[in-house]
Amino acid sequence: MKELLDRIKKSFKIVNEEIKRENFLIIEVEQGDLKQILVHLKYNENFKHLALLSCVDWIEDKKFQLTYILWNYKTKENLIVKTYINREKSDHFTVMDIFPQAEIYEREVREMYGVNFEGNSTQHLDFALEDWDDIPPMRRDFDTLKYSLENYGEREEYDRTNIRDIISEFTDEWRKK
Amino acid sequence: MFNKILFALIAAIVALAYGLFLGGLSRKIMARLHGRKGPTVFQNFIDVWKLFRKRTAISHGVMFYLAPTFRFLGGVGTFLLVPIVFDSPYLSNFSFGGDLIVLIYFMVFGCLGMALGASESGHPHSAIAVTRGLSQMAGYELPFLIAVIGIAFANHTITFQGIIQAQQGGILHWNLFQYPFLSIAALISMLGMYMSYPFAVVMAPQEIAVGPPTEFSSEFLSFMFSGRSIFAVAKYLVFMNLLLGGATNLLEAFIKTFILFLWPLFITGVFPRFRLEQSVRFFWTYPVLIGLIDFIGIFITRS
Amino acid sequence: MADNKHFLNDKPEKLTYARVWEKFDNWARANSLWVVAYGTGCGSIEIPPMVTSRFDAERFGVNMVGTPRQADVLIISGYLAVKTLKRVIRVYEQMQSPKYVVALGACPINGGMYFDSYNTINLLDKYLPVDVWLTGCMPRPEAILSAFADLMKRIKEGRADGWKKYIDNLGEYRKNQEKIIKNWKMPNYNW
Amino acid sequence: MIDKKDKEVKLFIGPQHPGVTGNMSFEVTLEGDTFKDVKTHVGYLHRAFEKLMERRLYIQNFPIVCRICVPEPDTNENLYARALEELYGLEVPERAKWIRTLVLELDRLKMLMMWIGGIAGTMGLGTAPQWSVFDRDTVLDLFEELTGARIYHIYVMPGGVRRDLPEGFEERVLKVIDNIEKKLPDYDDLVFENAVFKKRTVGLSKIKPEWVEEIGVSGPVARACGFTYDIRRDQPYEMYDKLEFDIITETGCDVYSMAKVRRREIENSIKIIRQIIDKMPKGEVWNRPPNVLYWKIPEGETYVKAEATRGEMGYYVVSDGSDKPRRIHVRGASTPHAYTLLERLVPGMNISDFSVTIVGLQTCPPEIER
Repeated sequence: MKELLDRIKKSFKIVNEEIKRENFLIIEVEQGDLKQILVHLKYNENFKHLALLSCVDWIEDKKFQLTYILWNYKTKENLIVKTYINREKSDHFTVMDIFPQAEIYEREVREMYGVNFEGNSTQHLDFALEDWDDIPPMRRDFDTLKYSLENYGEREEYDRTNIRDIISEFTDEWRKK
Repeated sequence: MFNKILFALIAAIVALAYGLFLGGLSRKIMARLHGRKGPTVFQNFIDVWKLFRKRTAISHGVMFYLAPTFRFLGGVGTFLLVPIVFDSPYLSNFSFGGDLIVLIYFMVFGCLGMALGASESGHPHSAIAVTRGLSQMAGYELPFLIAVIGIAFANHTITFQGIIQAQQGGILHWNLFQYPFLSIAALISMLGMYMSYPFAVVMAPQEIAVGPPTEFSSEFLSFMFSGRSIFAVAKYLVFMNLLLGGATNLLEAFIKTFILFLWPLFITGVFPRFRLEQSVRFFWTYPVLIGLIDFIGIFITRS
Repeated sequence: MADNKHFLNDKPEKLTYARVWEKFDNWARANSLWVVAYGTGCGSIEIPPMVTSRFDAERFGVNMVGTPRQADVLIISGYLAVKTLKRVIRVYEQMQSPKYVVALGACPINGGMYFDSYNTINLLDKYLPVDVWLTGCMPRPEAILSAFADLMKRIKEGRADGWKKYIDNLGEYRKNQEKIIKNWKMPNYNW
Repeated sequence: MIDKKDKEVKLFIGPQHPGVTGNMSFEVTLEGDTFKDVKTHVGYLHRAFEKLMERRLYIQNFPIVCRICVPEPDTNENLYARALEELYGLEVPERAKWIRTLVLELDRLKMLMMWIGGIAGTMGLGTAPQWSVFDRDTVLDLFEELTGARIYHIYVMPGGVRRDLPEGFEERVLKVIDNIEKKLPDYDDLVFENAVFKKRTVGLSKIKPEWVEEIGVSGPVARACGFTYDIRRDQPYEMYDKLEFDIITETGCDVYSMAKVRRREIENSIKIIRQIIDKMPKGEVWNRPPNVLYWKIPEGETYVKAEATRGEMGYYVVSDGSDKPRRIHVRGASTPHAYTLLERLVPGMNISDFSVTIVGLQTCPPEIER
């Protein structure tokens, strides 16, 4: 893992890195360098398999974290390449031309977070939702309980206190014992 | 003549009950093959009655209504042409000179009506299933025709009476043993007629929802069921008269039709479904070639 | 008539005739329930064991059919996503009366563990009339069979009339359905 | 609706269709009865799991993760537990690891038994599902005895498993798998060696071997193309590095090879289960975490994966130091199969072969959309 990190460091600027296991490396790069690094990793280091493209919403510091999880069939190594993009005007580029199956993951991220992937022509199609007219649901500032109660309602004569409260008072007497 | 009509109608009603019973019995037998208890043998009666009493709120035009009627009439008409018991005054139905030719036309009557109505319903699955059904019919009609024409030519008659007449006197006079290759061809095409696996390409639930009657509900479906049941019994009778030497009394007719009913069941439980072109190709090769052996033999000997 | 109160709206002279007829029809309906093969949720994982050789549902006349036109029973197996609810309503309206709805699991009753999900409905009976509720996640195949037995009992007693309710309060149901299903594009099935 | 200009029919296969695996739909363009293209539509089972998991405690998510793939829940529980252990640095006792491996293999076994019924049922061979679902039920009975539930057994816990094996459980496991192994020749005769089955599936929906790396195909579908990629060997996760098992590959690249791979996977997992029961040591089964209701997990992120029956199942867990997960993203094993691979396979396919193909690819909607 170490020599792979050194090899990448030779040619690219790594913001910070972390070696989780002996075959699992996490590197963070700038958004600008991401595409070159992915191309380099696929064709030179043959990380051919994009297992997952994920997105994390860091609402406190107004950022989206995009995570590309790669896998190397030959050397059996996992590699996570992550980058941070702006949350307000979340513009990103597609990697469909490098990894064809990224089309679906990008469609999902677009639907769930509203990240715009330049160059992905099919990202506007529905993935899981249909006729969604609210803010993208996976953003942290979308309150799903409120939405559910407004639209789908709940039974009358049925007060649903917060599950956390029920459990906490249950555990209080549990810890008394 | 009045008695004849009366008995024919009674026979048709008995045939309906008998066909429904056989259907339930086949469900039971298949369930036992699956290792289940299975429904009662009278399940089909309950289904037909329930469907008959359901509401109908669908209409796709006139042909849509005609389809179950055609199916039913095709079944009843085919049944009325075939003699049940050989030269009994009542139970030989309306078999007349040249009824064999009429029968060959009548047996496709129901399928064609079904095709018309199913296409009228406008469901894409129905349309695909109709094309499948007609191609499948073209598939199994060829060996069946070879068998029928060969037997008719061999016996120098085109009436059921004559064919049964020629088979009287001992089990070895049956066409099944006289012309075994023709009989094999006929029996293989019978598998296609009864849509037993692997030839069940028309009603393929996993491919095209339930085939032609996708849009047909309540009464339409119950009419189709009963028409199909009568048609099944009629076809058993046809094969009985063609191959098993007819029947001289009612009990014999029941026994022979029951034996013929068991034949597709032996196949249907253990095969997946062919693709359409595979099934048609099968019908146009093996049974046709097998049948032609006897066919040519008959021509050489008899002419 | 002593038991006249059972048949409130029937005239006495038509009583016995209508009663026998109705009873016979209900008996036939109860003994041949055709289920439309539509697994709408998790619960459909227990349908294959139910219809296959261990818990053999066909011995009660319960049978799976591939098209809603010929079906009597619609099994709502678990939660309903909104996208599925639209299809379920279409399937239900294509079924021919009399038709019955069996709801499996706790999710159709009050949302179950998805009470706060933005994509699953909480109360099924706002959108469809339900004849038999069945709790548990998963309901075991025996439980589903018991639900069918309950449904048969109700049908024989003539109490499984959810479809009548749906036809009578169609406007109200429509209102609820259109509230959550945006751009409602559906054919009007003739009743 | 039929377009007069060119005789094409737009047809929705599913969601209500007997031949579709689960609750998904395919928007196909038919010409006659051959496909021109297909668009996959999922979302009928979308329960917003990843959103709900961000609102719940770590321990409250166990009932959720096991519902992500309905036919095969234990892989999800195992992955989630392993992710939490890695982030928190929790040690798992060795016997617990063995028990987890046993549970995973039993899970794979029952899924494969159900798959036999699926592939045979799509071709109308109604007898095989009836038998194989029964055999699957015998495995479910073992699960019921072990965990108390048939389908969703929340048995794997962070730091081990919930409880030890019951008395004499191993013998019953051996009895069940012996019974299944005894019946395998029947399945061979009925399904895998059946002449019509071969005629239908040999050469059907050929996958180009270079697509495997390009698209990210994994699991039996990849191994049916002669591609030796098995996470149990490439990244051994529970006790798989101490077990003897072979990577099953076929070279046909078609549905029949997929069927053969899964057929041999059954023997493989039976072999593995036997070894596990031989080698399993005694000992502690649960290294309990602190009070799970106030259980905070330090900041960090990880990606764990396992070999599910359909391929590579992966969990990407991000923690921000609070007692609720920041983000959990599930990599559905059959996502590339249902979208990219299917769109490449379908053109020119007959409508009869479509359901056979999607069952052969084993698309599982709930894990695609969560």
